[in-house]
Amino acid sequence: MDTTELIRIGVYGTSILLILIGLYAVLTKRSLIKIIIGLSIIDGGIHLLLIGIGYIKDGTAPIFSPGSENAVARMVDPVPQALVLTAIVIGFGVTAVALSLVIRLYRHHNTLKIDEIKNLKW
Amino acid sequence: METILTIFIIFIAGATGTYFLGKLSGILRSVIFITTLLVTSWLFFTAVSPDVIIEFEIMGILMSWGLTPLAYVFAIIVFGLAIIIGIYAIKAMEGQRSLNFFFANFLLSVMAMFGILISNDLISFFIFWEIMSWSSYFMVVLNHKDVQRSGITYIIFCVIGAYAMMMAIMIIYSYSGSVMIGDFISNFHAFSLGMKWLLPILLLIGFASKAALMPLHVWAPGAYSNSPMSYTALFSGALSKMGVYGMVIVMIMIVQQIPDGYWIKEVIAWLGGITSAIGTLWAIKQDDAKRMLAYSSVAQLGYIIVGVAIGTPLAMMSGLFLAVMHGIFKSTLFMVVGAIERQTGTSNFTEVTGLIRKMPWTFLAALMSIIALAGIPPLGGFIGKWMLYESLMGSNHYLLIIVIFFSSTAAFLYCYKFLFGFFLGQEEKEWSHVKEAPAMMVVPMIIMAILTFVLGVFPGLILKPINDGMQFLGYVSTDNRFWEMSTIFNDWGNQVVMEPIVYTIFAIFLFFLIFLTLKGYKNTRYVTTKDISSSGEIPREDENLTFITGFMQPFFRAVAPVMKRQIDKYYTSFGKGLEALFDFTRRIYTGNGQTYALYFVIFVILLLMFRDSLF
Amino acid sequence: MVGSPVLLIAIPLLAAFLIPLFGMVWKESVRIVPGLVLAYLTYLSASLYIEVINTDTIVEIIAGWRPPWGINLVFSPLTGFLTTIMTFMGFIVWLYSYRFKRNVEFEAAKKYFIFLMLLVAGSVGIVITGDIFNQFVFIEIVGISAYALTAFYTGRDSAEAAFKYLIMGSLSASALLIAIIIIYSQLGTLNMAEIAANIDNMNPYYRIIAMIFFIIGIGVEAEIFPLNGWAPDAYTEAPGPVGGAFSGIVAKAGIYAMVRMMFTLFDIAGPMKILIVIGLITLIVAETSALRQEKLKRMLAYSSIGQMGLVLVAFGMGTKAGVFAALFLMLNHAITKPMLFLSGSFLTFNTTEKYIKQITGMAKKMPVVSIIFVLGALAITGFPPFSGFWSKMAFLSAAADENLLFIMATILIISIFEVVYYFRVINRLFFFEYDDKISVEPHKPGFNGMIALFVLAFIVLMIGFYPSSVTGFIDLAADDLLNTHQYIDKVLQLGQTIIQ
Amino acid sequence: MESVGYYILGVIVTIIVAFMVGMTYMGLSRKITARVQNRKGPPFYQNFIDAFKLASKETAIHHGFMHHAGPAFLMVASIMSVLIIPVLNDGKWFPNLNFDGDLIFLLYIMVFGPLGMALGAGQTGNPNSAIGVTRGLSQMVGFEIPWVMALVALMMQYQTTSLVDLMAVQQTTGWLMFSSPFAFLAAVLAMLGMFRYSPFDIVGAPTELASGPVSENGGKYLFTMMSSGSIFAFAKLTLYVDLFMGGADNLIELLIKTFTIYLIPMLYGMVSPRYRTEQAIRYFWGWPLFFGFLALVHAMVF
Amino acid sequence: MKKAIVIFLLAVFGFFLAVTFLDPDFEAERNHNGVKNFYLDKTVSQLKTANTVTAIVVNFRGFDTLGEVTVLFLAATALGSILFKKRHHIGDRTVLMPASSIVSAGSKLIFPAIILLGAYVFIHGHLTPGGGFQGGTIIATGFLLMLIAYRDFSISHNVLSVIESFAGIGFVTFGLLGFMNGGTFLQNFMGTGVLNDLISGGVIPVIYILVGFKVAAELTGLIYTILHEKG
Repeated sequence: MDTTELIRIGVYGTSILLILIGLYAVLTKRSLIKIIIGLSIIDGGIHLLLIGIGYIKDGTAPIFSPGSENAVARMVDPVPQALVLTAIVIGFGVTAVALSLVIRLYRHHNTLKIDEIKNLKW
Repeated sequence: METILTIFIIFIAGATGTYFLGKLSGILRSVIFITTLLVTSWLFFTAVSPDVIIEFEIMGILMSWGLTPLAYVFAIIVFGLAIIIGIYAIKAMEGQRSLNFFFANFLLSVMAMFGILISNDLISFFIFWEIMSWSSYFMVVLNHKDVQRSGITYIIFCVIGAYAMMMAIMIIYSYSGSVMIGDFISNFHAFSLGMKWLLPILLLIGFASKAALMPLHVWAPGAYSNSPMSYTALFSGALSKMGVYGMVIVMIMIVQQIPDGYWIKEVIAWLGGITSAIGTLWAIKQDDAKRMLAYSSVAQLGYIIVGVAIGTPLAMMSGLFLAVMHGIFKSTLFMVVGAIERQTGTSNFTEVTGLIRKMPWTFLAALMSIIALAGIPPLGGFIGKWMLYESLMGSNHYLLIIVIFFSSTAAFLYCYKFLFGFFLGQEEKEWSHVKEAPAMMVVPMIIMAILTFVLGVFPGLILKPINDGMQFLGYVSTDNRFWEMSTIFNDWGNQVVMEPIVYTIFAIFLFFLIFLTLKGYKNTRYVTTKDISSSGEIPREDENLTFITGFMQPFFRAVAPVMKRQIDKYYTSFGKGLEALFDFTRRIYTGNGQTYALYFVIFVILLLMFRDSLF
Repeated sequence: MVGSPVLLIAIPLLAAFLIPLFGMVWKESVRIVPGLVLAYLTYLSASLYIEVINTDTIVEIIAGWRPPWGINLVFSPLTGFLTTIMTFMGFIVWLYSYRFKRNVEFEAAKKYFIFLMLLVAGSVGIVITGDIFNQFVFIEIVGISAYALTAFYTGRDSAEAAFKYLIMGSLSASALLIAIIIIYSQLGTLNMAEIAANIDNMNPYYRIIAMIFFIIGIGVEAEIFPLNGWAPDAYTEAPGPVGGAFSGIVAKAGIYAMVRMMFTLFDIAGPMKILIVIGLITLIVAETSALRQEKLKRMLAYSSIGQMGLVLVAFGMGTKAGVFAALFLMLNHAITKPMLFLSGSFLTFNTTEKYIKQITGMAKKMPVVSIIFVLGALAITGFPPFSGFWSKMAFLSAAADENLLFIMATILIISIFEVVYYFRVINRLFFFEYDDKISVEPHKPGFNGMIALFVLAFIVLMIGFYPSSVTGFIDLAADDLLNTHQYIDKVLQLGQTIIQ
Repeated sequence: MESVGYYILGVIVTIIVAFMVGMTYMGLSRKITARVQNRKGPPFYQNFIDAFKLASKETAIHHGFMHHAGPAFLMVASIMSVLIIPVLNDGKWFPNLNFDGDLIFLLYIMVFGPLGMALGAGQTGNPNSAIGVTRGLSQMVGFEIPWVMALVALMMQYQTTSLVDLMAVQQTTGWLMFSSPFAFLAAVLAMLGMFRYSPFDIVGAPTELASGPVSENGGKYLFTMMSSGSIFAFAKLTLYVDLFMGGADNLIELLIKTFTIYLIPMLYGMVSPRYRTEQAIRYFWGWPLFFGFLALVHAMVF
Repeated sequence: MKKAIVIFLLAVFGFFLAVTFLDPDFEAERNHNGVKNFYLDKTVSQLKTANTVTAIVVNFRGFDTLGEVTVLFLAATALGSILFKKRHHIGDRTVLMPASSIVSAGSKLIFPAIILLGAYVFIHGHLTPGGGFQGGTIIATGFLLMLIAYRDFSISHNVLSVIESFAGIGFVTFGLLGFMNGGTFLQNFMGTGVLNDLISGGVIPVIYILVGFKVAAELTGLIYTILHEKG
């Protein structure tokens, strides 16, 4: 098992772990804030995963500096990086909305416990 | 333009006009309403010929409209009843709610029935069938009475039937690529054996639901009794016949082609017999005239279905003849109830009595119709009953005939209850103010009563079109063995000749009536019903001697075991159970966002685990 | 060339950025501009659609890079059909809300219309884009607009509904991203046509995993069964017209995304068990849940979910007839359900709870709105001669072609429940006496709202009486969806010709 | 049927014979019953005297049209049945309407009368009348079933619904009483109800109620009813004879056979206490029904 | 109990994820020859943009970025809408405790530097790592710092709104200009210049600067809105 493999498993493994941790928080924590944190952790894990698939052995950043025009072969895939940028921003937007909703919910229900906020059901 | 299209356009225009212009003035509404009915009927009877066929395409499906001789029989019922009931309705509905809607919807119903009859393909048949369903539904709930129960029951059975039919139609379409009734019939042999059984059964469920056949009859009492009587007359008289019409086609053309399809006929016939028996028993028990007539309709349709299902030429004829007769006398009876309800404000036997002298013409109509209903000669009902019995004997239905006979004998009980409850018995002071219904209502009823008589003497008037219709379907040979203008024959060649019989009956009746009247004419006088020898005591004026509560109690003590089981209750508890179940299952949506997230994860895992079988 | 499909996205975005500026100058503009934009979108979409039908599919490339590399938009008979419906429904919802939102403050109104416009734009984007990541972005645009619209009313439980929606939405977004990651890592491309062309080279295991994550990712918007817990809440708490927009626009976009994924991306031929199973379960659970609802909008929401299930089943049959039926169902549902939501919203205008019992006897007070509601109910339950009948017929006919008798029977039985709960409402509306104690105060419907309702009613009747007016379009759309190779060729070959 | 005049003559003669015979039998029954009960009893012509008395009495009151016309209805039924039923074999008597109506018609025309009378009784407003009517109708449902079963068995076995044909059949096969015994049994048991003698006399309930449906009737009304009843009795008896005992070739034979049949309900009544209505119905739906079934099975098998 | 179930479910889910991503096949079958090389190639040869990621974000996948910007815009608007109150008055800040003087003095010092850094990052987006989003975020942190440090620090909502709108309009307008000039939306219609020059890459830096403004304004607005929210 060479280093590439290790890095790969490390990156993927970490991201999977993050996804699971985030899901755990979403599924078990009662506080709305913690659930949002959980969602953010899931997002983080997925972003890591996304970055991870762009990795190549001994890669460099996909930025051309003068004289590095021939380094194309060693450059990592820039697409996941662009995608992750978008994904992060979107995740940020969603989190902001979620937090504002939490504020509204707290204003309305005076609690942050998700199982006490179920006026709408069935 | 094609006459059929013209008729549709007039109907739609009439309905629209009735609804919108009716807001301006009531007279205008009535005029438009009646004009529409008259013009369409006139067009129909004069200008529609069976040869003209309109074909067009919708969504790639070829459809066609045209009148068949069989449909002509039913069209006679529809248009005839529509005009007479329409005239009646104008006065009868006076002062009731949503009149514009009522009359517009009435026209829509008639149009839908006409549409059913001229449909040569199953899709347009179904479309008109559904239009009929919802327009009649709105009539059922129009009175704002018992809406959520009887209305919903009605619509449930409507859609059960309609969907069964729809399923069959779609299977037919996808298997044979055509929805023409004719094509279906001629291609039927190409279906697989399973389909050969499934399709007729589905279609029959559809038709039986409208014809109120036994397990599907529970909607009828509520629906019939809750719609305005002016509509119920059409509902029971014409609308339910559409189910019969469908059954006739299926029975004649389809079931014949099924290997061992005999059993379908037997089962339907028996269901019809049981329907008539149960309907009769429940009719006797009712204290409300509307419900009684509703159950009675169920029972009468049972006879008709028996006739149709037995399916020998004579039986089919009897079924169709009974259908016509039932259309006439049951509509009259519903009109009578409508008149009584309008004049007295109630339709309950236990409340109103002794109207015979207040409403003599209404009584006459009721009497004639009841005699026809009971099948007593010389009125038209007898002809149908006679043919039915003869055909049952001719086709070796030993037990079924007994069931039919039982219910038609038991029918005397409610027939008598109807007449006695409303018209006879003590003339209480409470009802002394009651007047005869307006002429606009009485005349249609009397016309109908006369019709029952005419058809009793000259059944050939209506047997001719029936015969034509059946000949068109290739069902009877051209020699009319079963009927002449005033004579009917059975399978064995025995006959009943109506004309001399009727003359004799009238001679005897008149002779004795004159005898009774003339003998001591001067001294005989009318005394009130209080002036009786009630076991030697003279009752006081305010003493209520009316006997109507628990009217047929001894009879019910005898048949108690049969009455204990009520199919409505099973349906009700089934429905309640279903709703409770669904009330439970919808708790899946707990309202907790976290639970939904959990579902999310579980769903992912399930998909991942069963990916091989699902993809 | 009347315009370009890209304008369908660009114009509303531009307008969205412009509206705050206009609002500073002329307050009324925040109401009018979105309307103009939506009207223009409808016009643009319709004219493009006609052009597409008459000539050929338009593949619009963006930033000048040919499809495997750049993002492209595909305006085909299928997508054009859906965009036209969506933009039109967007316009109708705007028309309805134009005065409806008069009684809320300027700031709120401004945001409402921005969200509405972007909801439409995002849905259109989901439909016309040819790139999966781009689709993801549009799904998020739709998502955030939808959360915001759901939480629009303060002082109700709307935030709760929006929060549930948000949880499900972000989880699904995560799943969608995972699917995109798998696809990209295996095929090295994000372009749908390219993916479709190369899908056979993909390891079947990853293919299935990617597909599962796709289904889950899109399933929340498409309201499939275990993922639709948010839907009834959101429909109930969102403003009335928004419920219509959700069912008429968003759900359609979700279904489209799922179907495009199944049919084109993963190129599955023949019946798709997964869609049939999911669709049936969705249908059954939703329709049975609707049976005992006490709130009008919640009932409509469940009904809407159920219809989505039906559409999925129809798509799942995978045949031409099935797709035809599904698209027809979508069309009808897109028109009828907003009609119900809008008229229902008028009926229950003066109440926040929207209990069904509160509309008891309202027909006397608001006859026209009530009649339109009934028209919608009859249409959605498939009574002829209204539009729903033909689509239901097309569905059953398609099922019968495939010999799916069990499914036919199930769906018809479920339809009985549908009829029951709709008719209970109709009964309450028309055949009960108005009761001051329980019924709400009637509201005088605005002129614009009535026009919107009349237009919808007219369409329902038009399709009902003359279905051939739309079936031709649907037929073309169905062909388009089924012809995967054509899709791939159109997109990729166009790419060959224009190389920058 | 050569001419209308011949036809009318036949009708009149038939009616008169039926009236006389019926009256006599009813008188005899009263006498015999009395003798069995160890009373002297009225003379057999007592009924004629009663009828004469009633006919000559002035009737002062009626309760309306239906009440007035009720007896006429009753008369129609009786006379029509007597006209339909062939009195003697081979049309030796006037054929009347023998060929115009068949058994089913007969069954229905026979209930025409009771219904008409029930209507008349109903209009009197006397609750006892109505009670009697309901009992009568209920009981009718009881006995009609075995009765119809018997008839159906016969009709289906011999493939005819015509009485004349059934009589012709008996010329060759012998009395149906023996060849179709179950039908006969069922029919006879049903006949007990049809004659409304004890134990099935709760309809009239002569001792407690003021004679049921006929209460409120007197004079000409009661006279008409009584004559109708006697004609009807004759018709029914002739029907039994025609159906089961091969008909009669001449009047004497007819009288003997009918009287024999008549003895059955009469004697059965003498030894039985009265049934309540539901008991009566249950009675008819017991053994008679069973025999009816056997008759049907018999008809099915042979 | 619930936790146990959840852990079990997550274990199963994790297992599947692990089987998917940690499988050597996943790596082995990865496609390295997709769009990557084309992008790298064209970035240098045609767009003359040093930072390939920027080129992708702004040009190749510029449509995504437009959507992304819209999402941010939506989020900001949504925040305003969700936290909207009937009587909307700005003023009371929820952070009641005044910051220490070190913080307030220090922030005054650092604030311009932060703004400058942010501006630098987005201006050089096409040359160095970073870009509009990153730069905008940095600027927003500067405002966050000021808001924390000074209780009475206030920004005009209208100004933010105008900046935000203009930036967004600019983005779309540039896209449309490309549409009008070159035939496709967001087309790089300006001269691209020389690789690694500050003024190079055509519209890419312009758009990215607009994005930077927009992100800065929106994030600041978001922070500002939430800070003024009474819990």
